[in-house]
Amino acid sequence: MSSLINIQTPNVTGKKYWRSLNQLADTKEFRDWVHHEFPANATEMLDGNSRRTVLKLMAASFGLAGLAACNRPVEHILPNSAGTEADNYLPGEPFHFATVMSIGGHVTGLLVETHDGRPTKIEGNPDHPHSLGAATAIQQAIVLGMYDPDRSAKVLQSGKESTWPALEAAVQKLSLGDGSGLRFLSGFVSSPTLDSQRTAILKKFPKAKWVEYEALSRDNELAGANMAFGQPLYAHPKWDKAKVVVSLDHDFLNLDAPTPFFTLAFSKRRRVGSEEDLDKMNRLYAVESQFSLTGANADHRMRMKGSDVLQFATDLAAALGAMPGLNVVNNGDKRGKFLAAVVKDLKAAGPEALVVAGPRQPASVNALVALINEKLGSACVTYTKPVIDKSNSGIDALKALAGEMSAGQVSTLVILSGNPVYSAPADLQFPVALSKVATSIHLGAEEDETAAAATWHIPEAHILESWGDEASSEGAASIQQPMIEPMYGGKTPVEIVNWVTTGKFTKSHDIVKNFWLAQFTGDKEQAWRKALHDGVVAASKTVDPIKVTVDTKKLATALGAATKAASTGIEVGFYPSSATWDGRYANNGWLQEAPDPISKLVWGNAAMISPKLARDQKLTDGDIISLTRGNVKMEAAVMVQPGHADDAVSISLGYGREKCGRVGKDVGANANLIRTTDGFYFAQGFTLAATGKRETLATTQERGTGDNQNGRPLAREADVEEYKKSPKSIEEMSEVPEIHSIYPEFTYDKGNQWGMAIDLTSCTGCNACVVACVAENNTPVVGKDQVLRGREMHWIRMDRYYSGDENDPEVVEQPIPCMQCENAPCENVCPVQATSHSPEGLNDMAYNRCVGTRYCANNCPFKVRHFNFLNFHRHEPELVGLVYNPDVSVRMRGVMEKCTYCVQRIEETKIKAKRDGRREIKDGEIKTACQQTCPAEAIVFGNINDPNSRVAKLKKQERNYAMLAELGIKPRTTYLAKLRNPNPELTA
Amino acid sequence: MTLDELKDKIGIGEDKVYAAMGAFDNPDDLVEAGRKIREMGYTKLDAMSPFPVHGIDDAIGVPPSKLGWIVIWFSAMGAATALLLIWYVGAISYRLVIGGKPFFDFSYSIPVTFELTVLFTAFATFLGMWAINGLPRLYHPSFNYSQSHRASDDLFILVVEANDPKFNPQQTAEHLRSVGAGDVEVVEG
Amino acid sequence: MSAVLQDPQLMEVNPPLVRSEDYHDLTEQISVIVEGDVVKTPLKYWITLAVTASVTGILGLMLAYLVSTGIGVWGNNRPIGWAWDITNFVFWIGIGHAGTLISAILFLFRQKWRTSINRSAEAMTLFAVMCAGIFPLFHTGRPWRAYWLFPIPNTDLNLWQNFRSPLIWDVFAVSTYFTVSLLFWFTGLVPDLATLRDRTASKLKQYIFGALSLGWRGSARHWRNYEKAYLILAAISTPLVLSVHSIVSFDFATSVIPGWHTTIFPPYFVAGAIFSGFACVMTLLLIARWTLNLQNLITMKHLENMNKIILVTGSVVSYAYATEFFIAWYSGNIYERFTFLNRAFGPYWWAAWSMYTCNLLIPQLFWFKSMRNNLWVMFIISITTNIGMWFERFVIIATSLTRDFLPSSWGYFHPTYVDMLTFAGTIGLFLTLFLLFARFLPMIAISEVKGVLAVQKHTFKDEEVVAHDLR
Amino acid sequence: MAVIFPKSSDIILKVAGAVAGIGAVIAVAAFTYYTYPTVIDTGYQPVQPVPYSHKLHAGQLGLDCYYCHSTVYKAAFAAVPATSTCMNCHTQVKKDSPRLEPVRQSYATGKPVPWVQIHRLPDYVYFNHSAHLSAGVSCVSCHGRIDQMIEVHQEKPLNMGMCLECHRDPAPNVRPANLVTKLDWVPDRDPREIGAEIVAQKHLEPPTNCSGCHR
Repeated sequence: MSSLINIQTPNVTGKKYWRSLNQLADTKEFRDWVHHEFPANATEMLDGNSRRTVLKLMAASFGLAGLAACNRPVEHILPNSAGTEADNYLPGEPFHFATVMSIGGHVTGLLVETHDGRPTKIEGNPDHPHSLGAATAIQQAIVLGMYDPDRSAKVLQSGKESTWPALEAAVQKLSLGDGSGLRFLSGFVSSPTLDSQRTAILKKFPKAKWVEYEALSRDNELAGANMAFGQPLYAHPKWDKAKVVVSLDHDFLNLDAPTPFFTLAFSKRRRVGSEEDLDKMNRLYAVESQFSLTGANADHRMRMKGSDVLQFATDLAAALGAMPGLNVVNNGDKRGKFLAAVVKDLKAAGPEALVVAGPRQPASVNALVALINEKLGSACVTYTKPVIDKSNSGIDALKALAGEMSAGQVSTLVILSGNPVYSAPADLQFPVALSKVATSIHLGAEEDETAAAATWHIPEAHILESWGDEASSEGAASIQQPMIEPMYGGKTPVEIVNWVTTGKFTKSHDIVKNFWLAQFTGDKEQAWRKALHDGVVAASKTVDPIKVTVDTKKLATALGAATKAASTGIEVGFYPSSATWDGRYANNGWLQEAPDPISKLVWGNAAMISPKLARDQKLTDGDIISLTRGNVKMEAAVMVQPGHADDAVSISLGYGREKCGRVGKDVGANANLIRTTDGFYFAQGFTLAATGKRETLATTQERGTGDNQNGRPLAREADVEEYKKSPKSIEEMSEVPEIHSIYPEFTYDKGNQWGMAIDLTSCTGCNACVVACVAENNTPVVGKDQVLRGREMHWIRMDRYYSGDENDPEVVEQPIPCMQCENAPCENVCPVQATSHSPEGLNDMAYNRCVGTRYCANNCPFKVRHFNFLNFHRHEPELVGLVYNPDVSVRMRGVMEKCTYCVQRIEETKIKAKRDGRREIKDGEIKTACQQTCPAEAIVFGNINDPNSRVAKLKKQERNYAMLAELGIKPRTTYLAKLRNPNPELTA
Repeated sequence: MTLDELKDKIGIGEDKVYAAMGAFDNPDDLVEAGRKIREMGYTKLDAMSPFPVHGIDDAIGVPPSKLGWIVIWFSAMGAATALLLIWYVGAISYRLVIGGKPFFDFSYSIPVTFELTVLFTAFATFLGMWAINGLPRLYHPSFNYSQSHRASDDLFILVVEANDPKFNPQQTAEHLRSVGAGDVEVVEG
Repeated sequence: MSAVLQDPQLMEVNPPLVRSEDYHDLTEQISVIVEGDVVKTPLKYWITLAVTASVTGILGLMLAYLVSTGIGVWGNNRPIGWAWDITNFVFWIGIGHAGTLISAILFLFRQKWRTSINRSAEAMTLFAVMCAGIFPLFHTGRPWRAYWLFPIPNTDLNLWQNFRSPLIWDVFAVSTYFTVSLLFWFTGLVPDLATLRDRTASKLKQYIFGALSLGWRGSARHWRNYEKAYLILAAISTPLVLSVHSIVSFDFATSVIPGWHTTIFPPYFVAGAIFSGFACVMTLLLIARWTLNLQNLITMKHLENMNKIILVTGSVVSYAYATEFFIAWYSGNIYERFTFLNRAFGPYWWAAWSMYTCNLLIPQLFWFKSMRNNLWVMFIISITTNIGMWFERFVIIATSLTRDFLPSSWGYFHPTYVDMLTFAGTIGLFLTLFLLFARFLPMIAISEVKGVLAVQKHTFKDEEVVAHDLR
Repeated sequence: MAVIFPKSSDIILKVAGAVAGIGAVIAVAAFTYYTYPTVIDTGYQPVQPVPYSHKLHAGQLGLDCYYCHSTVYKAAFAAVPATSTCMNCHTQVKKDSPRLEPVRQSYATGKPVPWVQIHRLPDYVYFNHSAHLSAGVSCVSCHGRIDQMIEVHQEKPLNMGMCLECHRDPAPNVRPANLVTKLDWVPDRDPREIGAEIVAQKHLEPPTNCSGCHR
C-alpha cells in the first residue's frame, strides 16, 4: 500500500497538506473500486448467506497468491522528490499530532498517531484537562471512519449526484436579504470560531435564526440550572472530591459521558493503592431504569422507571429538608429504607457529598439536584456560565424551526453536520417540513437520510481532515488540526457558513487561524504554533465558577408547573448507544463489534426489558415486539436484562439507519420512530405486543449461557470492611496446592520481566481498552454472522458476570487479555514451535510459523487465543487497510493470534533506549495500548523484576491474585480483587 | 573372464540343468520323502509348498533364519536416531523455552523414540527378509518345472539341485520316484 | 482338540474352522472371487461401488472447498477449536486398531481361528488409517504448511518440531502405524499373489501378479525367513497398536482442560479402539459373508469369538465411564465435577446418553449365547457400537471444550453441511477401498488357511482326505 | 508356462533399481541445493532507472553511506535519498548527462524516481537499522561491499538462519559505532576480539526469541 503514497513531510504549522491520498482518491481506478469492488466484499462480511460466493473468490485469489510466490515480484521504492532531512521526517516512524473533538457538548483533546502521513491511531491528549491521555471507545474508533469508503464523496442535488460548480452557482443565487428566510440548524456549537461567525451573521442578517439541536444533549442541565438559579449554567461535578455520590439516572461512567473525563475523575477515589486509600474510597448510589455501567459499578442501586426519578429526587430533597412544600409520596419499605440510608450517608458526607442528575432527566430533576447539593453544602459541584451562547438550543427550538419550515417561512436552511431527518422527533414530521424549504443545504459526512432529503448535500470533512476548534464547557479551547488533506474534498462547517453568508470561499485553516491570531497577544505566530503543538490554547480563558443560590420560591412554582406524566402503561426510555452514539457512528465496524458493556450485544440494539416483564409477556431474547403509542409505532427484538426496571423498556438510539454505509445500514431498530417531543427521553403509556417474529441477537457472551461465575473464583470481590478484616480471604478463595514440577523450573530473574496487574475495583468495564487494542493490533472486524458463530477476534475482551437476585443483580466486569503464563499450556502443545517464551517472560506468537492446528487455543484455560477461521482482512477494501498499524503484522487466514502485551511497543522502546545508550527502561515508559487509554488506570503494565515499579507494588497487595493459579501455569497477568464499598445499613 | 562366464554371472547365460524336481500331494509325504532323500546323502535340497510345511526344514536341512540378528541392530539404530533428533532439535539447533520445559528431557522423548524404534525394526524386518531370500526376482529356473505353478496351490515339490555333488540327472530322478514323488522332471534353466 | 473334532456331536458345538475338502478346493473358493471370470461379479457389487465412489468424490469437493476457503466452513469456533474433525480422526484410528490386533496379537496367541479374517481386518486397518489421516492434515488452518509437522531438515530457519507436543507424537505414531500395517499386510499377501499369478491365464494379470508377488516360489528356505519376519512384525505390531491409541489419548490427557486431563485415558482409549474396531470388522465380515458366500471360511465360531471380544472390551469401556465419574466426584475439583455433570445433563446430554446406550447397555446382550450366534443381532450391535463410539469421541472432545474454566467463553457447536459431508465422504472412501480390495485381492489368507487345513487333515486322517489324482 | 518373465528380466530389474535409486538421490540433492537461501536469494540485481554507481560515489568519491541514506541512525528504514539530495551536486556536476535525465525529471515534476528495491525482507520481519547501527553492526555485514559494486546486487541471503547466526554470536560482526559505514575498514587485530569487547561493554544481548523480529 505504502508504495501508493507519495510520502511528503508532515508540517506542524499545517500550511502544506498530505496530497497523496487525495490524488489517489481522484484516480478513476480508485473510484471504480470504491463503487464496484468493495460492495461485494462488504455485504459478504455481514451477510451469512452470501458467504460462500465470495469465499469462492477468495479461493481463486488464494491460488493466485500461490503462483505469485514462485518468482520474486519487483518492488519499487518511491522517495519523495522534495527534501526529507529538512523537517526531520523519518519514513516508517510514527508522528503524533494534537487535535480535539466534541460529542454532544463534551470536548476531549486527542493525540493522533500517523505513519507516513496516514492517521493510524487515536489516543487521548495527556495535556488536555478532559483527557489526560485517556480516550473513549468512540473517540478511538473515529480514525477508522476516516477511511470509510462509504463516506460522502460528492455533491448531491435533491439526492442526485451533482457538481461543485452547480452548487457554487446555486450559492451565488441565494438572496438572503435581511435573513428573514435564513435559518441555520447545527449540532451543539462548541467551536469559538463558529460561534464568532454566528454572532457576525446574526448581526449582518438581523432576522436570521440559528438553531442548535442534538439528539442527545446537555440542554436539560442548562434548563435545570435556569429553573434553580434563574440562569442557564453548566454544572461541573468534582467527582474526585466526592465521598458519597448519588446518581439520579446519570450514567456518567458510560453512555451519558462521551468523554473519559468523568471516569477519570471518579476513579481517583476508586483506586486502592494503599491502606489509607481504603478509607478514602467513595461510595456510589445509582437510581436508574436501564441497567447501566454506572449502576453496575454502584455500591447500591435502586431500579425505577425514568419518570419516577423526579418523585425520588423530590422525596430526597424533602428528607433533607431542602425546601418546604414538596409533595412527598409514602415510600415502600425497600425504597424508603434506601432513601433513608442515602440521606444519612449524604448528611454525614456533608461537603464531600455529591448528587447528580442525568442529562435525560427533565429540568425539574436537575433543578432539585442543584437544590439538594446546595442544602448539603456540597463542595463537589461548581457552576459556570456558557462561554458559547445556548439560548436557542434544544428540542423547543427545533420544534419552532420545524413550525416555521412547514409554514413555508424558511427559504434557506443550512444544516451543519447533523442528520435531523433521521434524528428529529417523529411528531415534528421533519422530512415534510424540510420539503417545504426552497433551498436546504446539508453538510454531512455521509449520504444519509438528510442528505437525500435536502436540496443540496455537501460532503463534510472528517475531524482528522479539518481545521476547527472546540471549547470545553469551562471554556478551555483547543485547535482541531488535520493530519491529511480531505480525501473526498470534504468541507468544514466554518467554511460552509462563511461561504453561504459571504458568497466567497475561504479555507477553514485561514478562518480558524485568523480568529485565533486575533485572540492572541505577543508573538501570535508562536502562540499559534504552541497551541497546535500542545492541543490546548493557553490563552483561552477558562471562565471562573460563579456563586449562585437557588431561588426556592421560583423553583417551587416551576416544579408545580412541571407536569408529572401519568405513569400508566409501559414506559420507553431512549438511550445513547455505546457504539453509534446517536447514529452518527453507525458505519463504524470497530464500534459495531465492540460489545455493549452490560448486555454484550453487538451489531444491533434491542428493547431491554426486565425478567418479570419478560415472564408476564412470555418473551425471550430475540422475540420481536411492537411498541405503540398514539400514532407512533416501532418493532424491535427484546432482550431480557436482569436488574431492569419493571414495566419499562429501554432502547438505544442510533440504529435502524436506512440511508447509511454498508456497515451500519439496517442494523438494529430505529427508536426515533417512536421518539416524540413530549416524550423525548422517556415516555409513558406505550402498549407492548409480541409480533411472533424473531431475530437472532449476536452477543459475545452467553453463547454457552455463562452469565454468572458458577461459583468459581475467577473475578473475585469483597466488601471493603471484610477485606480490612481478613485481607487473606481473597487469595483463599481458591485452594492452590504446592505444585512441584517434575522438571527444573525456568527462572525469570534477569533483566526486564514484563507483567500486568488489572484492578477490578477501578475498572468500570467501558470498552476503551477493547477498541484501543483493535486499533493498535490490527485485529479484524468479523461481522454479525461470524460473531454468532463465536469467532470475534478481540485480543482483550470484557467479561461480565452477574451475581445475586435477577431483579437487583450485582455485576463484575473483568478484562481478559492473554495472561502470558510462564508455564504456558499453549506452548507445550504447539507441534511446530510457533509459540514459545521470550526471556522477558512474553508468550511469543510467531504467526508466520503457525500451521493452525488450534491445539493451543483448546489448551488455553482462558480462551484468549483467537483463530483466523476465514481471511477476515480480505473483506476490507484496500482503503481501510491504510488504518493498519505498520508495526504489527496483519494476520492471514488459518493462523492463531493473541494479545502480545503490545510487544511492538516494547521493542520500539527498547530500541530507542539502545539508541540513547541506556539499558534500563523507565517504569511507565512502555504502556500497552489498553493501559494507555484506560481512563480508570485499572491496567498497569511494567517490569515485575523491578520492586519499585508500579506493577510490582500492585502485585504486592493482598487482594492481588492469579486466575486459575492452581493449574501451575504462573500467569504474568494478575488481578486485584474488586472491592465494593456498601453502606452497612443497607447490607445488614 | 569370458563373455559366457559374464553372462552366467549376470544370469543370462545358456540354459543348464538346475535341478531334479518331483511333486507330492500332501505335506506329510513331502517331509517323509525329504528325509529319505537326505538319508541318501543329498545335501543341496529344497522344497516348494503352498504354505510352510512343518518339519520340512529339519527333514531337508534348512538352516535357521538369521533375520532376527540383523533386525535387532536396526531397532537400536531407530531408538538412537529418535533420541539424537529430539536432543539436537531441542538443545542444539534452536534453544526455545517452551512451556517452561527443559530443552531436552527423556520424559517427553519416550513416545517418538518408541515409534521410530518400531518403524526401523519393521523396515529392517521387511527388507531384510526379502534380501536374505534373494527376492524380488522375476525369473527363477524352478519356474520351468511343469508343475511349479501348483506349488502355490496344492502340490508339495521336492527339489534336488544340480550343484549337489551327488547329483546325476537320471539317477537322482530315479531316487525321487523311489521316495514316491510324481511328475519327476530334470529341470533346466 | 482332535478328540473333540472326531466326535460328531461335539463337532456341531465346535465346528472345524475350515470347511474344505482339500487345498485345491480351498484355492478355488477364494480365488474365483478375485478372478471374476469364472464366477461373474454380481451387478449389485458394481452399483454399490459406484455409490461409494461418488460419495468419495464429495469428500474431494469438500476438502477443496475447505482448503480454498478456510476452517470457517466448518462449525468449529472459539472455544470449540476441535470438533468433528478430530472426532472423526480418533474414530477412524480406533477402527484401524482391530486389524493389526487380530493379525498380531491373535497370531502371537496362536489363535488359529484368526486366519480367515485377518487379511480383511488388516486391509480395513489400512483404509481406516487413511481416512483418519485426512483429518489431522486438513484440520490445520494452512494445510499447505502441514509438511512443517515432519522433521524435514531445513537449512533456512533452524526451527524444527516441538517434541513436547502430543500432536507431534501423533504424527509419528500414526505414520509409523500405517507403514507397519502396510508392510505386515503386504508380507502376508505375497504368497497368495503368487497363487493368483500361477492360476491366471491372462498375460496381463500374470505380469501384474508376477511383479507383485516378487517372484515368490514357496521355497522352504524362503518360508523359513518369511515366518520369522512375520513373527517379528507381529511382535512389534502388538506394542505398536497399543501405543498408537495411547498416544492419541495423550492429545487430551496431557492437556489442562477438564474432561481431557485424565490419566485413565490410554487404557480407556485402547479398549474403546478394539471395541469399535472389532465391531467394524464384524459389520464388514457379515456383509462379505453374505454377498460373497464365505460361510465355509467365516464360520459361526469366528463370529462368536469376535462377539466375545466385543463384549469384553465393551465392558472395559463402560467401566472407564464409571471411573471417570467417580474420579470427578472424588477429586473434589469444581471444574472436573462440573464437566462431568455437564456431560450427562448439560446441553449435550443427548450425545452422552446415546453413547452410554450404544456402548454400555446394548453389548450386554452378548452375555447370551443365543445372541452371540444370531447374525441379525450381531450385525445391529456392530453398527450401534460404532455409532456409540463416534459419540464417545465427540462427547470427550467437543463437549469438554464447550464449557471449560471461564463461563464467559462457554459456547456451543453447530456442525455445518461441510462437516457432515466430509465425514460421510470418508465413509465413502473407506467402503470404496474395501470393496475394491474384496474384489481384486484375496480376502482370505490362502496359504495360512491351508496351514490350518493341514493340521485338520492330520487329525481327520484318511477318511477326510479325498485322493487327488496328479494328472 | 509358469515362466512369465524372461531369464534376462532379473538383470534388467537390478539395473533399473540401481538407476532409480541414484536418480532419487540426485533429485533430492539438486532440490536442496537450488532451494538453499544462499543460492536463490543472492545475486538479485535488477536494472535501475538510473545507472547509479555506488562504486563511484561511495567508493571513489568516498561519500559516506549516511549522506544519502540519512535515516539509518534514527529510523527502522534506511531511506532512499530524495531527488533533491542528488541535485545538491548534480546541479553543477554532470548538469546535462542524458543518464541523469530521470533525476532531473523527478526534480522538476516532483514525481519520485522509481528505484527498484533489492534488499527485501518478508512483511512479518521487523528489521530496524537504527538498532543494529547503534549496536555497531556495519552495513557490510548484510549488504556486502556496496562501495565496490557498480550496480548493487544482493550479496547475502538475508534469511532467518543468517540473522540467527549473528544474533547468537554477534562478536564477529560488531565494530566501533563510528566505523559502521566504513565498508573498507581493516581491523588491526582479530575483529572478533574487538567485537567481544564492545559486546561486553554495551551489554549487547541480541534477541533470539520470536518476538524479537516477528510481531
